[in-house]
Amino acid sequence: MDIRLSAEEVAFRDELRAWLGEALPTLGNPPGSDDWAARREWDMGWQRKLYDAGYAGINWPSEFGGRGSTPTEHLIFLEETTRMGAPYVGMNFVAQLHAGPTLILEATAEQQARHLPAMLKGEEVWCQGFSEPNAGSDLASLSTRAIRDGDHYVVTGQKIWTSFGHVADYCELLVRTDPEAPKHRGITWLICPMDLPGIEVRPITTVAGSSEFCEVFFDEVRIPVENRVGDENDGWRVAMVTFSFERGTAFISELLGTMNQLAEMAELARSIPRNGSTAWDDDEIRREIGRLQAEYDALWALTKRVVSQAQRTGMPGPGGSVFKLYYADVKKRMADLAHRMLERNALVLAEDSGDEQTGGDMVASRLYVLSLSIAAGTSEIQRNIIGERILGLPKER
Amino acid sequence: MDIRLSAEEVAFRDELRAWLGEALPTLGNPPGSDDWAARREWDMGWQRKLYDAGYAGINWPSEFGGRGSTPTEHLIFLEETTRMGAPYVGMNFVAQLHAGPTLILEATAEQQARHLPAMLKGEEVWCQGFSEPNAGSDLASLSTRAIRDGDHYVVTGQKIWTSFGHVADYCELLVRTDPEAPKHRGITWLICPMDLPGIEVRPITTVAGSSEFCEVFFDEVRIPVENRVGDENDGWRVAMVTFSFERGTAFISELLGTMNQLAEMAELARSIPRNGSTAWDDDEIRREIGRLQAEYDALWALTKRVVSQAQRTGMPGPGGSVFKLYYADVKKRMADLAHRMLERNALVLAEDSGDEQTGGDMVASRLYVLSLSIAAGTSEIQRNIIGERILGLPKER
Amino acid sequence: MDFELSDDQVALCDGIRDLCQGRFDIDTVRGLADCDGVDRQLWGELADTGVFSLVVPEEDGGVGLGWAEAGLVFEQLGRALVPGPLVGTLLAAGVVDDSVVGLIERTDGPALVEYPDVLDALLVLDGDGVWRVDAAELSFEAAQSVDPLTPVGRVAKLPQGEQVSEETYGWANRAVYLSSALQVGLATGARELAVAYAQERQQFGKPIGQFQAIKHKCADMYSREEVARASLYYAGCVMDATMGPGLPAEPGDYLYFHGCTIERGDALGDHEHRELVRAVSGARILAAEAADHNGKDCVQVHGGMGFTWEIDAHLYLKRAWALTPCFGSLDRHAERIADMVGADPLAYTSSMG
Amino acid sequence: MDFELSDDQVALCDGIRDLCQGRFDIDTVRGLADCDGVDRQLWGELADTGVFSLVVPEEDGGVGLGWAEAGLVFEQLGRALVPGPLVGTLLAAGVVDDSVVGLIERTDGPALVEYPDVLDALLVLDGDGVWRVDAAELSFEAAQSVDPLTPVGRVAKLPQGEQVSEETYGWANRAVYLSSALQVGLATGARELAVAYAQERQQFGKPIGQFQAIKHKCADMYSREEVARASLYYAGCVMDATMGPGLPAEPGDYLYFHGCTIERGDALGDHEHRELVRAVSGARILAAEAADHNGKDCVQVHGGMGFTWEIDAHLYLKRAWALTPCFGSLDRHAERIADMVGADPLAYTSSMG
Repeated sequence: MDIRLSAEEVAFRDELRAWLGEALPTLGNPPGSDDWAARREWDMGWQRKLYDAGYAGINWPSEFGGRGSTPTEHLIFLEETTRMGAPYVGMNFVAQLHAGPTLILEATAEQQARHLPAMLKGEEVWCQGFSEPNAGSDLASLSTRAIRDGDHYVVTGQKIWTSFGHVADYCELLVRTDPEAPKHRGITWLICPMDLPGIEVRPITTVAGSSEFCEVFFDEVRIPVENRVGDENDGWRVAMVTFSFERGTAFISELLGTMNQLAEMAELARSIPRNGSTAWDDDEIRREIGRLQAEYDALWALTKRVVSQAQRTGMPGPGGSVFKLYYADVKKRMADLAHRMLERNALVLAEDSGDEQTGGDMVASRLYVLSLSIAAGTSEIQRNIIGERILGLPKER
Repeated sequence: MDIRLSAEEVAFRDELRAWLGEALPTLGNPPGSDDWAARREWDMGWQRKLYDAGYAGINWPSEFGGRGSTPTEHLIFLEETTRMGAPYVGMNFVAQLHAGPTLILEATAEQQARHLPAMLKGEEVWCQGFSEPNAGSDLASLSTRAIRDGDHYVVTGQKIWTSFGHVADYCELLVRTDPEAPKHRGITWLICPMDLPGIEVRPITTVAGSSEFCEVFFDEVRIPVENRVGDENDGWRVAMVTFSFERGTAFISELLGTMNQLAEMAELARSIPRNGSTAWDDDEIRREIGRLQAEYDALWALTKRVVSQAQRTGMPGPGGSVFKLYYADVKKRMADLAHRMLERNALVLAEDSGDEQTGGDMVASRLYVLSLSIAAGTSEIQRNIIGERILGLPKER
Repeated sequence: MDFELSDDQVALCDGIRDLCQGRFDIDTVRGLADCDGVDRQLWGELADTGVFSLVVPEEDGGVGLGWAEAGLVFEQLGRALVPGPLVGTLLAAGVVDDSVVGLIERTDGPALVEYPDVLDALLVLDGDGVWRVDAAELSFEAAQSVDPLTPVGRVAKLPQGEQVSEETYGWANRAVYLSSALQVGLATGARELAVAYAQERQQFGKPIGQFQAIKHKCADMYSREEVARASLYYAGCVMDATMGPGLPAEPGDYLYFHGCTIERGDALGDHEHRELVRAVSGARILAAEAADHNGKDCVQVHGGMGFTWEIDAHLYLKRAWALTPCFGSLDRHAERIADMVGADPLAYTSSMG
Repeated sequence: MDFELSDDQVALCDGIRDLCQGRFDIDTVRGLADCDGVDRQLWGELADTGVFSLVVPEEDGGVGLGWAEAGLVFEQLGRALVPGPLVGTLLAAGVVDDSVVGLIERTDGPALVEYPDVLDALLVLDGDGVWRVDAAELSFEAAQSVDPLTPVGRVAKLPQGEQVSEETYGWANRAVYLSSALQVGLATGARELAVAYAQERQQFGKPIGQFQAIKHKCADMYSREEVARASLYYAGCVMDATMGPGLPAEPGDYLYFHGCTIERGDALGDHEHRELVRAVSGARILAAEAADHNGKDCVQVHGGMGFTWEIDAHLYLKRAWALTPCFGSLDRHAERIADMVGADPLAYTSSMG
């Protein structure tokens, strides 16, 4: 058990730091949240810079153009980029972390050659077509139909929660090819170009007023059979192999960003008037800041444990579901604390300018955190997973 | 909606206050918690005083010797007796609140004449033989067997959580007379004298170290058929009729006693040193005291609503399960607050003398509160009841 | 004692609920965002039914009911998500002639005023009483509100205005009470929406309400709501018993607020004061927390859909958040109650003869 | 970085677990209540396996391991509910010659001393260092402990004793850390007991662990435990990195305690101090809360049986309660961390090169 970095890891970190120190000042200001063309350019531009510097596909094997880093190096990469304020993976998310790894493990050489280099260079935006409105937590009950017609699958149905669907070039799409088979056995994984006729993308407005999620409607969309990855009706397994690329790093940027917010909140507490003094002098507020820091530090330690397990065994430990469940609760407490501190100023959301004095971004964050216990498996589902897979409690029938 | 007492209710209250003012000073000191003979004498003596003053069987119909009071008068009775520190119903609990009402509604005239006057005068201690170790929350799955043999039922099995079983004269006993029938349909309600051969009573030690609960073992105990109340195999219904006597008053003494504890805790907070001042000056502690008071006041208001509904319709409102569920949580928070305030003194339980300065009784209370979410229907069961019976959500299969 | 709704009170609730269902259905309510929260036509209809003149004595042209009834009505308005400066407009009835009236506490710095675009007047509470500021005198800068149906504007400094009352204690307590009533209604609306979804939404081949994780969450929502409601109704009765319908109490003991300390005067005895503070601030805390938690749970029960603008879950939550920072923070109210925790806690409960 | 247990560490854990299962089975542990918590024979066996001399350097006759390993061992002892003044005895090893050693913080008033009947000596921490008080000098009055396996006595005033160390900072942090390790073990033991019961106990025709109400409670228990464990292991690594095995740090910055303020001296840099405080006090809070909540949940999962003395659930909870008020309240630790929340929170995490 050693949390210290090895000499190689220190070298990796220092080299990365040096590069970030040079690269970041050249970026300019990020685009506004509604300017999708500019956002695409920004995200893809950063990916290209990573590619040129040798940091693209950090966790991809080198034979597929990736860097082939260890999980610890991946952790260092995320820590340092977050720490120094580098752009987030953004709309490269699906290509880098889902579709790319899946193609590496399951696609044909032609499919790989067509897409992997483009993904690494920031030339293709991918989106995910897994979720459906009527499936929800029961993902495998998806009903988007694909009927074989010669060299094509003819796809009709609806997907939801497709991030960046309106910007994407390709979709990793799960469709039902055998409605008679048990639900996990009749699914097929397709590469779907988003410019095919019959695809309609409608942005979803979230409770926070943002619109990075979309609904995607498929009306007899003809997808070539050569776009299939894996066998017909074997798509569920194909979709699941992505998880073998998981190494406990999924929430690192999120967590470290949150720790930054907490430090800002502590700063803010020292300046907000309260009870004739400042919020910092309120025992309850100050202690809650301390408790939250303790929990975030612990979650950071848990992350290092999960990453270390991935490094040792190739598979992350069971800490992933624990992390997600626990983090959602703690971050909600932080959002509540912000409201308590802000008192009447909690009426106002941040303007885009980010009025720090009033903490309006913390109010916006209170909306965002509502999604933490829902997205990518609700907290209820996480508890089932922990109860059944880790603790061995019997499944409900 | 009027929370003010009517003229009649005020008259009832004032008369009761006057009587309590005279009666209580004559009582002397209560016996030690392990002196069961003295405790019996104390509890039954108080019951006799109530009887002589016309307050016995406050919610029993007058034709059965009760006072026939309204639910509001019952509430006033509990409020005033708690407020003035009168003895709790103690080991008269089952006779007054369960067995007595059941006999009133379901027993034969002979059975009633035999027991009801004795119950009112404090001459019979009753205990309850419903729960079983293997039934738990699934009460109706009880398996204590009764086999008919001429004029007797021969009873074999085990009961648990029988309060005062080692002191009681009679037991209201549920037995299974038809093991083939659906579980609610094969149960019979018997009056079981506790001195019959084959009955063994073993006290259970609770986590708090007390022993008012017992296990009762039945080994071919012969109970006369004439002791049956209601029909054979109709005992589940008979047991349930008791609840029609329920008028939302079950937790009144408990709640009002708890409010007294909170006031004591606020007093204590003003004297406990903390951070160079007192615990009262700790924002978090003082506010939590305020919040707890708000919740207890609200639960007291809820009680008055439930009692008023009982007064109007003869049936208490759905607030009973809500009360129990909510109260268990709030009282646990109060126990946690006590530990927080006491800091290192939380290591010590109260001696019998009750060392108020160290708040040791609050530590003991922290153990007791563990039972609040378990006894008489766990919080999980209460949530099922609220979800299914009140909100109409579908039952689990 | 009869702490159940009277037949008249039940009829009143039903009437307001019908009115809301007929005139303030959810599409209409959502549409009010386009007119800054208040449509004068609809607002007039509300006024015509007597919603705002409820506690004005009949001889002065009001409905002549009590604070208990005002709470019941506001509970229904909250449940239907009706927006607008409801609290200020009710309290202003019979005091000023304006139709759409905001209410705010005076603080040293800039003020956030709700519904700034639609007000006729703003009443300002401070330690010296209540002051009417004409809407024309208000210059504000729009700010982005947490609740799309509670627009807010930032006023650099509130004008002094013209004094319309010399007491604040009663006003402040009533404002707290009415806000609490709206929040109990929000908690109810959110619970109803969640339960309906839990009954209908299927996952893993059964309605999600069959899973204990969802069923028990709904049970907790109901429990919070019922406890908060009891607390609210109790506060209404105490207000009627101590202040009387329509009668502003004389200046009274302190109510901790953000900006000012409000003194209690002589008309209210120690005992009534204690009772009122515990009841009103208690209702405030429980109602605000029930609305917040039920709003969050309603989102969670809806899963991903709960995170969309299209589903109404967030509207309950955001309204709860918009109402909570009004008339004293929950922490202040908790401190206020703590100061009333006395040597004989039951004296408080046993005197309502 | 390799934040997984090494093979040696796994073997150490297994060894201690086997020892506990063999010599400290639950019946034996319960029986120790009859000898005031410590049986000299069994205590000697623990000592012989090196449990107390773990961090004493090999050249001084110890095992020569680090604080990380000490935490792992204490976690196993907590999991098995092993009673006795474990923390004091380990920290005393190599400093005094006594076999059964208590540790306490000096306060102004009377002191509550754990295991007063069985101590050879009591070490007392104060702002000036650590002092050895011979058991013969201790006169105490027995008090009824919340934990049947942690007897306590009330000492009117602690004797001054003989100084054995001039620094307190390191001692205090290590005591906090070792107590946290015991509590992580308690959280684990309670969770294991609850899960085993949930798998076996049938209600309504199925194992109760099949109901989400129970299953999800168990999942929450596991989550708390895992997060607390990560925090503990992290603290162990930070202790080894900043203090080194067996090396008391020089006097250091303040650790808020009940009675005294402990100063930090020069040997530890700002950065190490910050790191140590956050890691140790963080582990303290998370471990104490995990042990408390898991103890309560373990009782609840057992239903009525959980409320009986016979079932072991309460023993985990009571031990958790007995350990929590030692070496600073959780509130103090939270305040201590708050003071370390800095402008660049990641500087803390990114420097362990």
